[in-house]
Amino acid sequence: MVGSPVLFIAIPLLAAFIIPLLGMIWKESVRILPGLVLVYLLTLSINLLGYVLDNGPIIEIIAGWTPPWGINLVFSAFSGFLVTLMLFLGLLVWIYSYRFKRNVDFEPAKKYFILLMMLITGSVGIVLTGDIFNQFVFIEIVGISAYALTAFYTGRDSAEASFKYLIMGSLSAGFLLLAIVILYSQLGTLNMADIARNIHTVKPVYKITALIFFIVGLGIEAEMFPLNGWAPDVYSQAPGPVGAAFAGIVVKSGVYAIIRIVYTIFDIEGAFDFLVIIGLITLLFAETAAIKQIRMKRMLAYSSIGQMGLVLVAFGIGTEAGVFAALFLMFNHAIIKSLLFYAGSYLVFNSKEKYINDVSGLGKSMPITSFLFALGAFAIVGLPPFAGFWSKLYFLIAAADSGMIMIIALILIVSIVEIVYYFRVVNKIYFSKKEAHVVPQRPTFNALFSMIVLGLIVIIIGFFPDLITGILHDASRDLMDKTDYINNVLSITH
Amino acid sequence: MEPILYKVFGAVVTIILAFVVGMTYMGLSRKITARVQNRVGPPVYQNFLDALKLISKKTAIHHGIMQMMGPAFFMVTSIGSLMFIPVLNDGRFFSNLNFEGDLVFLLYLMVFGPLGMALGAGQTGNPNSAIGVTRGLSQMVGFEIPWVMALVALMIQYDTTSIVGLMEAQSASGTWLVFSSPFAFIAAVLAMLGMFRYSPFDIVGAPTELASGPVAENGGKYLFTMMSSNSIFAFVKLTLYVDLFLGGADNLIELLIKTFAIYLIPMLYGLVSPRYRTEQAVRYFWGWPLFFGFLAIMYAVVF
Amino acid sequence: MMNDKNSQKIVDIIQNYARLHSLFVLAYGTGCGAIEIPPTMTSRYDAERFGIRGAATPRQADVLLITGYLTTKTLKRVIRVYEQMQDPKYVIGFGSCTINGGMYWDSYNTIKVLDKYLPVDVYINGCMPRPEAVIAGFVKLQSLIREGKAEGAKLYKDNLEQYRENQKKVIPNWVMPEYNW
Amino acid sequence: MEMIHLILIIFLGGAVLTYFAGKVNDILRDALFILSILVPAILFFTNVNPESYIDLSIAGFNMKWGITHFGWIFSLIVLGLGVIVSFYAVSFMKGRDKVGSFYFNFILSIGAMLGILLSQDFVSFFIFWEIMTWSSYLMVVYNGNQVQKIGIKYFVFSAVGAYAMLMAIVITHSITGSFLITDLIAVFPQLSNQMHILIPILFLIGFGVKSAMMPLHVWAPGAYSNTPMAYTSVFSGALSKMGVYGMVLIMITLISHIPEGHWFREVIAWMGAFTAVLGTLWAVAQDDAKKLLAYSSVAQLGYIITGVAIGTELAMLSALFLSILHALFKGTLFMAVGAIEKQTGTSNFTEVSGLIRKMPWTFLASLMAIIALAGIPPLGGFVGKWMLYESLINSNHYILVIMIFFSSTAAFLYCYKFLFGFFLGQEEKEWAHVKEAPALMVVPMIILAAGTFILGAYPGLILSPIDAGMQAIGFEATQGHYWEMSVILNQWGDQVVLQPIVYAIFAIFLFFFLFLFFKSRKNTRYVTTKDISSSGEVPLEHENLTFSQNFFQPFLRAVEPVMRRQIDKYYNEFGRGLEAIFDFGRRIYTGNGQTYAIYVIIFVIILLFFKNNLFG
Repeated sequence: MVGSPVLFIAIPLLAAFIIPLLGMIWKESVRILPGLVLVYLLTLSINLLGYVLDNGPIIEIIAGWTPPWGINLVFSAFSGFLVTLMLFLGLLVWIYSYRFKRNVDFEPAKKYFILLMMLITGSVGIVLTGDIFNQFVFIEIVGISAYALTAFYTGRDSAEASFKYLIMGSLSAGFLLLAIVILYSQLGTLNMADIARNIHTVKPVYKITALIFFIVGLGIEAEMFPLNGWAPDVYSQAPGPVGAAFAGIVVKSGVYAIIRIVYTIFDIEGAFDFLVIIGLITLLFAETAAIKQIRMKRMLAYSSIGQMGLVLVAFGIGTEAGVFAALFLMFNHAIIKSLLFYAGSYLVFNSKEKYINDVSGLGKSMPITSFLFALGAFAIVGLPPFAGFWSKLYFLIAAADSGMIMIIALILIVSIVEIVYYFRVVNKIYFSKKEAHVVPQRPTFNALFSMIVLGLIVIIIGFFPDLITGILHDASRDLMDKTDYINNVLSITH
Repeated sequence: MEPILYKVFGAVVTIILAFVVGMTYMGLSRKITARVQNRVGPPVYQNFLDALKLISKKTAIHHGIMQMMGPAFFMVTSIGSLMFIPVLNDGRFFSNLNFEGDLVFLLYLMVFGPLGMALGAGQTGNPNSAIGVTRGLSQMVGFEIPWVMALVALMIQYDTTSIVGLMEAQSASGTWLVFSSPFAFIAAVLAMLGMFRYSPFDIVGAPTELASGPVAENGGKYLFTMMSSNSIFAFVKLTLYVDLFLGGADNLIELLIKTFAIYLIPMLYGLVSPRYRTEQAVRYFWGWPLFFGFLAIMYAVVF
Repeated sequence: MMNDKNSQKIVDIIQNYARLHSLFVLAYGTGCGAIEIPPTMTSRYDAERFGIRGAATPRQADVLLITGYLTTKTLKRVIRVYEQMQDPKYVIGFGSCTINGGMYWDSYNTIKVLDKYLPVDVYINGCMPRPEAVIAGFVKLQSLIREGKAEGAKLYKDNLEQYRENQKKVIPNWVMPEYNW
Repeated sequence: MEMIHLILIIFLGGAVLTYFAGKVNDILRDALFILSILVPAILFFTNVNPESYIDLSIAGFNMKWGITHFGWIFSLIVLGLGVIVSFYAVSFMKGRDKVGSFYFNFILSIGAMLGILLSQDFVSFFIFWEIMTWSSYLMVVYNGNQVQKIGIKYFVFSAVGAYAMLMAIVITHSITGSFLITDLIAVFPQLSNQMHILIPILFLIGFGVKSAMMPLHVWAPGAYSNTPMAYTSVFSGALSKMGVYGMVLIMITLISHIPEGHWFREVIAWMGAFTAVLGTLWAVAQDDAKKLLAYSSVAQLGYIITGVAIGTELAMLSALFLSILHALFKGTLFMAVGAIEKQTGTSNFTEVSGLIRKMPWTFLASLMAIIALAGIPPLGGFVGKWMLYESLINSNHYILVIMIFFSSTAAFLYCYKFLFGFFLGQEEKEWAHVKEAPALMVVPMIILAAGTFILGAYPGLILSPIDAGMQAIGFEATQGHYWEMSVILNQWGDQVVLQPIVYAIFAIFLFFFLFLFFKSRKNTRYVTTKDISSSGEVPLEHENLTFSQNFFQPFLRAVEPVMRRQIDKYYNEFGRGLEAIFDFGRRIYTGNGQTYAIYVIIFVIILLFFKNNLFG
């Protein structure tokens, strides 16, 4: 065993505190340190993942109390995969925002990287922890750092967006706490595995109420309709990389939490159908709203909401194929949406209102960025031979196998809407006349690098999906059998 | 080798016959028109004189190669379609080049003529020609439909698309198709009115309005070619009608009588009619003729 | 064989026979005389007996019928039409005006003597000449053709310069393609 | 390394290389472009033999690649047309911008089409289908700003079709558990009735869009007329045939379990006929050559669809024959328009006229293609039409015969309009400078046109492979079997029978042409088109006497009641309705924090209220 899951939480948290201290000594270290941390964690998580795939999940106990009393971290194929994905995206975010502009002064950079570290800490923690209260804490960490990051560009709009986010976040916290309280009052334990073992003893009334509170609380993080009002403003106001981080990291952790709750902890069949329904509604409203947007980032935000809805539907299918498709969708969404955010935020970099029209005719002046954006657009609407196609295909097959033909039809219709608004942008980029007042902003080298990496992944996965499918299969299998999870956690002693 | 020569010889004779008969009919029509208008009218052989005069014109002009191709195309149509039509029922002598006539083939071959002439007319660059051409083609689209419906009705009724087959069917049943499928005959005859371009459907070459339309730029040899192929074409159409509806002809006399009987219909109808505008003509063909065509098909399907 | 005299003569006889019996008249009413053409053609006098019929365009016509006076303006068109006609072609001067100006003898804008501008084969005098006269004129033309004397076109070709000279005298702005026969 | 892999890789790599070679050197780029289409074509026809398959597995999907005898016919169209047009394209694109992307998409779409033909399973079929779609989409929007709407329209329609197909595919997979086409065909008879209808309809939508079937055709005119002509000839010639291919492959093999004259076939056949009629009428109404040809393509595809839908041996034979022929002559015509546009700068009949003496070879090619299009014997078009009629009459579709015949007669109108508008009529002064197109553009046209002629004289050349292909998908041998109704067709396969007719016709034509040519040759003068009998007037240089404004006005007046209704309008209405709905969706996000908070509360209340219905 190469390392312990604790490090995933400990190190970035530590880094977050060290950054300002080091900043006093050597300013540049503020930028470099997070990178080192993320690289280390990424390698570590990859190693652990390899280990886990061979021989079972790793259960780490904190402070010596064995479950169900103590807090424990679970690094299984499922959570491990998500952690690796998050860390990878975090690394890209770091590379991208190493120098977001030619010259950023010291103070904002410091704040930025501290918050970023905390964000990653919280998200990873949400995924890894096996204790719901602990999870609640991590969600709070994420929330706080996210509010701050949203308001990073200290301006009226960003403050407003951040405030909205704050309101919603605190609502979600309240509901989560309620849910946890209910469960604790019924079962007297906070350990997920323990709860899962005894959940059948709880009276349905409490059970369902708790579930509802959980769903509402986490749904706000996971951009579930109608709880996702904060998302568009936040995405459009936060800096580009932060938007990517939200789409790739925070939302993923929220979805993970919901899935963990629904799949592992509770034993309510109706929850799955509920996921399908709510996912569809989210998808519909998000896409229909996206097609009417005139601002770049808002459009991307709505589209990412829609993708999340799709993921929820996929999870709601409830079969292993469904979970597999859902994970694949999450992976693709993380990669492609980050790519779109990166490229898009450079396309509208210098336009004040961030209108879509301002990207007109930039294909000439910034060819690589435009190409990458087009690539992302093609991939996310699921055109072969790009990554997005496979996940969509798997999803449809999974849905068809469980006989949801109408739902398939609905989703396909919606994805036509998606095609329309993405292709509008691509057309504008390549085939429209350039707006006079827009000055193209050449991306910095590191930003370009991270974008190109993402683009390569999109293409490579498109041609060789086998690279990713194996691990996805393991992860989905791992999520599916909850008894195994329970036994693993509860059987642990030291 | 002998049969080929025999066939070719037969073909040549057929062409000559068609030419002579067609010319004579044209002359007769002029004569009859004159008599109806209480005139003496030109001699019956007048058209031959005209043809001879036209061909013995000393000089000629051309606007380009297509002007020469156009009349040739028209001639191909006339003679080619003549080749596919059995002139006499069991005619050993007037055997033609083809093996058995096929109606669909004939339909297409027959509409090629106007297109060829249209190309020829287009090359001359005379706007009147082009206008006349558009009118002619539009009218053609008009009358082709009832004509085809009639033929389809026949095809259905006798389950063959070959003229010879139809003729055999008539000789077998002993009754002419006029009587056994009257609606088809009506539709076909109404279509024929348009096919012969006599009034009321002669707006194509309205002499004073369009200066004789498509042929405006063609004199001398061109006019001769068109005239003769026109007369051959007239013979072809008449023979086709006779073959289809009047049970063909066993000998020349019968052929002449029957063809002339058919020929009288458009001619006399033309004598007493004013002129239609193009869209009126097209609408006319898509009125009653179409109705009769449908009737014919119904009839054919039922019986 | 073509240069064999007798056969050539025979051919000519046949062709002339055809020509004289089918005269396509260009229905081009230049003057008041045009009013006399319809009665000539229609039932009463029925010129079609003689194979005379109207032709719509000069390309098809054999006979150019100058019906009455010619203003200088019209002359230009008439010349154009005549040059577009194809050999053999004939011109019939119709009415006194074509002979000597007739009642327009002192008009400033009608040409007096048609023969100076176009080679006239047959004159029909009278103002107006009645249809019988017209038909008589045609018969005269036919007899000329039969004898092979109706050589107007040849005349025109041979001394084109002189004709052109006369024409250009009365037609100031001369824009016309060359007559290249 | 399998040969098929190699071919597809050459296509892909060639596309990319050509694109980047454009940055280096133009000659190199052109050479690469031609090679990366020519080489795979040669490899394909030499080394790939039908009915030999290779299996591969990607992402847990078992795929099967290989060409059937039936697909081979279409590969003939795709690669043959692709190669010939590629030469044309090099000369056509000379001196334009975005040549690199043009070549890229060109190669890619050709490769994708071949891939479609090669793929024997639905996954790879769909993948190649989508690649073909978006590469052609990039061609449609090649001309940039003003065609965005058209491009979006095209892509949306294609996407609707593609997703319908995808839905059918996944449903099939959920039933059969496999993606192989053969498996579907094998399993199909045992399916439930509702599947019997649902799956074919979904596939029909998918393929109907590409083959511009009646309600789904609205994208076609705009798309065809706005792509660069060099590609349009492939677009209309080959790419639309992919729809036909799919239709034949899926529909007929599926429906062959449904008896002939089943309502489903009838519906498709009628759709095809209506497509033909309306397409023709609209083509007559056009004043722009590209639009005219686009509509005429729609109409021609209508014939083919009808033939496919009738589905008797003869009908299929005629449909396939027509597909190949349509590829030939429509390719020629689009190329001719391209040439004219390149030389004169416009493709509008009302502007350009009298080019026959300037561009004689283009005229010759167009003339032959037009004669083939109009279906006049002895050129190829007639053979296909003839067989179509025979099959329609055989299978008692009498009204369809009338409709098809009507549209093919009305086709004469636009055929003539095409020839007259460009080549005939007055020779205007402003076009005096026009020269014949470069040889690299003319030769391909002539080759294709000659192809139509050869197919007319020797249809057996192509009919026998088609026959083999049809036997491969389970039809009886058609050689001379079905044609006793028309005796000339008896020994259709061999060339001896048709020849006398062809020869006779040409002998007659030649005789009279020479007669007119040499009769009194000395005294036959050439006169310009200004020297016409216009009542004695002498038209001056600047006076334009060409008759080209509202050319077929009387005819259009006659058919006006039909033309008044356009399907586009309904689609637009539908679109506007959707927009309204979307707007409502947008309004939900008021951007107001309190509202969002209220949403949350309401949501919770609703959930708590309905909890038993939702989770109980």
